[in-house]
Amino acid sequence: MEQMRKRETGIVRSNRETARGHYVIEVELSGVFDVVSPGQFVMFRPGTGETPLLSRPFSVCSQTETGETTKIELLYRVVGTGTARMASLRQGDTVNVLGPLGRGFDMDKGSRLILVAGGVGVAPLIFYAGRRRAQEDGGRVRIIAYVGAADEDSIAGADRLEQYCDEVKIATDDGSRGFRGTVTELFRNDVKHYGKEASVVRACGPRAMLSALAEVLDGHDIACQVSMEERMACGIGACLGCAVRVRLDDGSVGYRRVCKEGPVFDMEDIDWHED
Amino acid sequence: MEQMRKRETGIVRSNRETARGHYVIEVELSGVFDVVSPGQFVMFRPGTGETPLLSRPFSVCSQTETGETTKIELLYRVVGTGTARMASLRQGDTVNVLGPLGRGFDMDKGSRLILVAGGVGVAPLIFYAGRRRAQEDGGRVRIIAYVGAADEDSIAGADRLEQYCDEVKIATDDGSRGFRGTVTELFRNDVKHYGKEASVVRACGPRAMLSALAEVLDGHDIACQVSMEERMACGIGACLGCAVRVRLDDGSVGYRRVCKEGPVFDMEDIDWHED
Amino acid sequence: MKTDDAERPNMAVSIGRLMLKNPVITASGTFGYGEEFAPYLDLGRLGGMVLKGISEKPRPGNPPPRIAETPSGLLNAIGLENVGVDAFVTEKAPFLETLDTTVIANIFGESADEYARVAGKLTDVKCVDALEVNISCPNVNRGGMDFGADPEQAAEVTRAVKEATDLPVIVKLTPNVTDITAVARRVEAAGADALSLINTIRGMSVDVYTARPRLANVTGGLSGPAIRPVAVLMVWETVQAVSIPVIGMGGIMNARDALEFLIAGARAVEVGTANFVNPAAVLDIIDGIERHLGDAGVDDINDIIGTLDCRRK
Amino acid sequence: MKTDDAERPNMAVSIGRLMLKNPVITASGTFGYGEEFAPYLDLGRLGGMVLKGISEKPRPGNPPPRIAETPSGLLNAIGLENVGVDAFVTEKAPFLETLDTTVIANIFGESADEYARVAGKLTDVKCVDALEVNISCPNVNRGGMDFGADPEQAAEVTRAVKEATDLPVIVKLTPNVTDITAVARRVEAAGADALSLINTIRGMSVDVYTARPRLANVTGGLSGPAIRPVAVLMVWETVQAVSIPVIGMGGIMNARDALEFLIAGARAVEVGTANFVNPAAVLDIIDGIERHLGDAGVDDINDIIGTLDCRRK
Ligand SMILES: Cc1cc2nc3c(=O)[nH]c(=O)nc-3n(C[C@H](O)[C@H](O)[C@H](O)COP(=O)(O)OP(=O)(O)OC[C@H]3O[C@@H](n4cnc5c(N)ncnc54)[C@H](O)[C@@H]3O)c2cc1C
Ligand SMILES: Cc1cc2nc3c(=O)[nH]c(=O)nc-3n(C[C@H](O)[C@H](O)[C@H](O)COP(=O)(O)OP(=O)(O)OC[C@H]3O[C@@H](n4cnc5c(N)ncnc54)[C@H](O)[C@@H]3O)c2cc1C
Ligand SMILES: Cc1cc2nc3c(=O)[nH]c(=O)nc-3n(C[C@H](O)[C@H](O)[C@H](O)COP(=O)(O)O)c2cc1C
Ligand SMILES: Cc1cc2nc3c(=O)[nH]c(=O)nc-3n(C[C@H](O)[C@H](O)[C@H](O)COP(=O)(O)O)c2cc1C
Ligand code: FES
Ligand code: FES
Repeated sequence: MEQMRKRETGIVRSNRETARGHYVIEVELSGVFDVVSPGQFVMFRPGTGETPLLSRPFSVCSQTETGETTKIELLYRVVGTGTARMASLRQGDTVNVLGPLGRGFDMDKGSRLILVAGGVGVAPLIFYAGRRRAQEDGGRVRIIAYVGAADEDSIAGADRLEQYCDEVKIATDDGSRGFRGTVTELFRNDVKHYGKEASVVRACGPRAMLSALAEVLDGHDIACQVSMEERMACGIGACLGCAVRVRLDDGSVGYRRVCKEGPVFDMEDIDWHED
Repeated sequence: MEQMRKRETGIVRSNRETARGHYVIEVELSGVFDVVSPGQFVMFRPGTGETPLLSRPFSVCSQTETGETTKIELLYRVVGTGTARMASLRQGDTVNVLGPLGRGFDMDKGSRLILVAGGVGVAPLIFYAGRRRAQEDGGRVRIIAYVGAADEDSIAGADRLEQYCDEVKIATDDGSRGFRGTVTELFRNDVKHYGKEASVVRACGPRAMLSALAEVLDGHDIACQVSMEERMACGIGACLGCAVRVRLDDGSVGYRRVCKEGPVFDMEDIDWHED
Repeated sequence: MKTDDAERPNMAVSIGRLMLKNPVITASGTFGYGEEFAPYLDLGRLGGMVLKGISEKPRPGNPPPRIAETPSGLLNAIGLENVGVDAFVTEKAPFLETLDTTVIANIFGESADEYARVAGKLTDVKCVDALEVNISCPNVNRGGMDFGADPEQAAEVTRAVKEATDLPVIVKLTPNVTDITAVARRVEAAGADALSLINTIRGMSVDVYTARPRLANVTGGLSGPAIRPVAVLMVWETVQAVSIPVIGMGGIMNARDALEFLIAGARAVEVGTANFVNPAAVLDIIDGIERHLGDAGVDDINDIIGTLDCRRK
Repeated sequence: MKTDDAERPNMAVSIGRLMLKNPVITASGTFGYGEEFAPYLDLGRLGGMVLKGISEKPRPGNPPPRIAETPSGLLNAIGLENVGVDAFVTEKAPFLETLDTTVIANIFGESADEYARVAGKLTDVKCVDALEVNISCPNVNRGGMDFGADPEQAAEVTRAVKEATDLPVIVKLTPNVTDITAVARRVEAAGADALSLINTIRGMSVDVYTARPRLANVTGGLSGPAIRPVAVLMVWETVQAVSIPVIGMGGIMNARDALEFLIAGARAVEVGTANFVNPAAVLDIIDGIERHLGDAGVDDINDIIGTLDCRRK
């Protein structure tokens, strides 16, 4: 019989607060762990205790192979019970990880790559930017990242993006760093320049941000893929809990599973109008 | 208004396994904590997380005043969810402690004190023996302890008893140390010697052991107080969850609250016949 | 938190003609007769206090074990142990009279007549401000089926109690029914001044190592956070079905949980199992609700009640 | 654990004429049509697999959010999304035919006729070994009240399905009733071969910061460990009320939990929410039960079933 996949037991190697309320956890997995493509996620659960009941989905932010083991990093923000519990994990603690799951971003082949991140949406984009740089074949890709956050103190991961990007532009709601306003408003000012050259966009963030981005890109001939969020129970396509409304070929609307057909979708496939 | 009592926040100072499955946890309490009388208990709960829902009762095993703070020790055995969670607590963790609660042992004034402990029942008896020694006025009390355990590896706290006792006699179910059999059988062999001199017994352990002890003491004129266990929700007399059947003055049976009228009862008040 | 009293939001609510200084009440059977909690909190701060259920004659209760913990829940089979109405009047009432708190006596019986007699006796007790009628009690005249499980019998008890007292009557509904709104409507029609819900949900638990039930009584009532979603739904449905005030409860552990019920339309909440976890839990809940109002810029608790917005975005 | 096969306890059970290699079945709606789990476990090890509910026509399901976590529980309002019976037969059945597992199709409808038509169509599908009839579905002809909430309508659906198929028919009961044994008895009398219970308990949850329901559908069904005590009780009561086999479920996360139901008299168990927490949960449960039998010196699972000892000590 072929190799079964299973939920892996991982050991926490580090877990530190990198911006207000934002943490990076590094987990070492002992079993066979597939190569993650940026945009894919894992279902994560502390290895002991009964709270929370369900695992939580997190985009993989980096993967490092070290001989027999794999190390992955997750960048997360504390918003509720599960992430609070996650923040209390310490080095050496046992965790459960199921993955990699879902459909990641298609790797682009353009000469200009634009990343648009809202909050912790930066996690899969860090991974993407790194992988994209590593895969450069001949012509150098120009990577420009737009990062949005509430304020200066809650900007997470922008420093990591800078390693791979030619430019990282920041927007904060209160203007405490960079542009004052949303990341999509900041991007709107630049978008008109981008149509001329082969540009693609990869975006991740709250639905409202992605929806605004869809509107900004409307009428521009720029291919965009977005990573969507929805509450998940299973992460493997079985519970139908993670439905997102999409536009079907015949113009009607239907549901797709974020965990299976996504989390990455082509922007034009999503039904942005209501939820 | 008079000083309100409250559930105190404590900090774990240490938590170590002292015998197989048996731990001693040392908790430092910052608020005002009353002097505990041996046999009294606390309601204990890890300070974070939602499992278990209810606090768990534990007899206080020692109390040390250190200026502004109080340190208490609990000796416990892992038997289920709550105690498993407790065993995972580490130095510096926050816990909640309500107490001291209930009625402790009356301090005896005899010249011979007999302690009978089954398993973790040793906890309040360690405290009692130490307090009794400290309160010696003139004549020295002779303290003899009987300690029962499943096997050699699960004898907890006997070493601490030895600090205060003239003699510590051990019984193990499998005979791997001391007498082979139950602690009450071991005690039965000696009981005939004890009637002559003013002797009192203080006992704590599983109900079956205390019930056997009642039978052993039957017909002997030896005063005995026992600390009873029952599942508790509130620990302060409100839920009526911890009922134990007692013999009433008129010969009928009724219920008393282990947390309020107990946990220590005069042996003859308990209805041992059924449950 | 606001420090200036003048700026503090109004927390007072009314349950018909019963005025509460805030919407947080301790639930029956989880707060004794108040005395046990006096060392832990200023009872005068409570919105109200529902006493342990009182019957005509004293009742000894069930054999132990009476409680078992289940995931996020507490199973209990106390067996309605209580001192009986006469001993309550002589032994417990005097302490309650010294308090500046709304006191609600919880009553039960095995026949509509017994309910009426207990209600009658309590009507003249000075400290009692209202009655809560626990209809989750087997009707001995009807083969042991709970009064509360049948709209007709629930209405009968309500009428009997209303005739026996002029105190405000709150009828406490059981969740162990197909349609709680059917019972609620009949009880309203029978004259109840208010409803409270939910009582515990029937459950049991097995010790697999001994193959015995974990409660000596085999079955018990489930309370605690596990039942909260069920309770919130029943409260929300009941609020829409009746026009008398509804008091919500079931698994409230903190202010956030209490607000779920208030937003769903409960005019007040009762807090049960949480009192066991922390004897001062209700104070944290009162303070937390007040803080929430402040954060939300709302200056009257009544402006939060029933604001649930079910429109699709 | 025993290593020698000859010494391993018998794990096979029978649900009427349906033989299962062990008593652990995956529950409807929590295991898809099996495919999703194939990468995570050898489906051949399952006692059985109940498929996601199938209706006559495809159904799109509810808008998101469809799920919310509550204390030890999961609230869901998937809305019975499914591909419809025809697409099931052409798209899903071929994969299932390759498996050596007992496959139970779960069906529902909005009228007794729809149930019968779906049952009829599935009867000829080779991979389907039995039908589980989900009666927790609103009857459009009766003002949207669930079939399962009324003994009479539950019996009507049972009769309709029995007439349409010669497969074993398991009727799945809803816990949202005053007396589940009344429904159980009528369904038995209507010809059901077995019963399974419980389906989810109705509930809701409120986001207090937005004053909106946490599910777009407002209400949902509660599953997971929170409901286990309620489920164990209903199973125990039902086992005593009927003579057909009962399959128990509700909050089973591990072998210990499964044993609660078996000891209470369930001939098999279904495992739902646990599959989401760990896709291989059922294997741990099967192994754990086998280990328990070994530890207890019992060599046949059937010797554990119904051994609950309720005598007072
Ligand atoms: C594919 C995917 C990738 C994700 N990647 C990341 C990541 O890299 N870093 C990160 O911090 N977060 C990420 N998330 C979101 C993360 O899963 C949620 O923040 C987490 O589940 C919240 O758990 P909690 O128990 O702390 O919050 P809860 O107590 O469950 O909820 C708190 C609040 O968060 C909302 N919420 C809960 N779950 C989700 C969800 N899945 N999507 C949207 N809102 C939710 C709730 O509605 C509620 O308002 C991702 C989600 C998905 C679906
Ligand atoms: C006054 C008092 C003092 C106690 N002192 C100590 C002590 O010093 N050290 C110590 O280790 N234990 C002590 N106990 C027992 C201790 O409270 C239980 O072991 C603990 O509550 C078990 O919690 P759990 O969640 O681990 O087990 P659970 O998962 O709740 O239960 C596991 C098993 O333990 C049994 N059990 C649970 N609670 C009790 C209880 N209160 N009494 C008897 N059996 C119970 C259950 O029936 C079950 O069989 C004391 C109990 C009381 C009432
Ligand atoms: C130990 C215990 C005893 C109870 N006794 C009574 C009672 O005497 N009368 C009554 O109406 N409800 C009684 N209840 C039910 C509670 O008042 C309340 O309805 C239920 O516990 C749900 O609320 P909670 O989840 O906050 O505990 C009791 C509950 C518990 C846990
Ligand atoms: C997401 C989800 C979907 C479900 N879908 C169905 C269904 O289609 N048909 C059905 O009969 N039961 C369905 N159920 C109910 C389960 O089969 C089971 O009865 C219930 O979840 C209780 O078991 P558990 O606590 O082990 O999950 C569903 C449950 C969940 C959680
Ligand atoms: S999370 Fe279960 S189907 Fe997507
Ligand atoms: S534990 Fe609540 S009365 Fe004793």
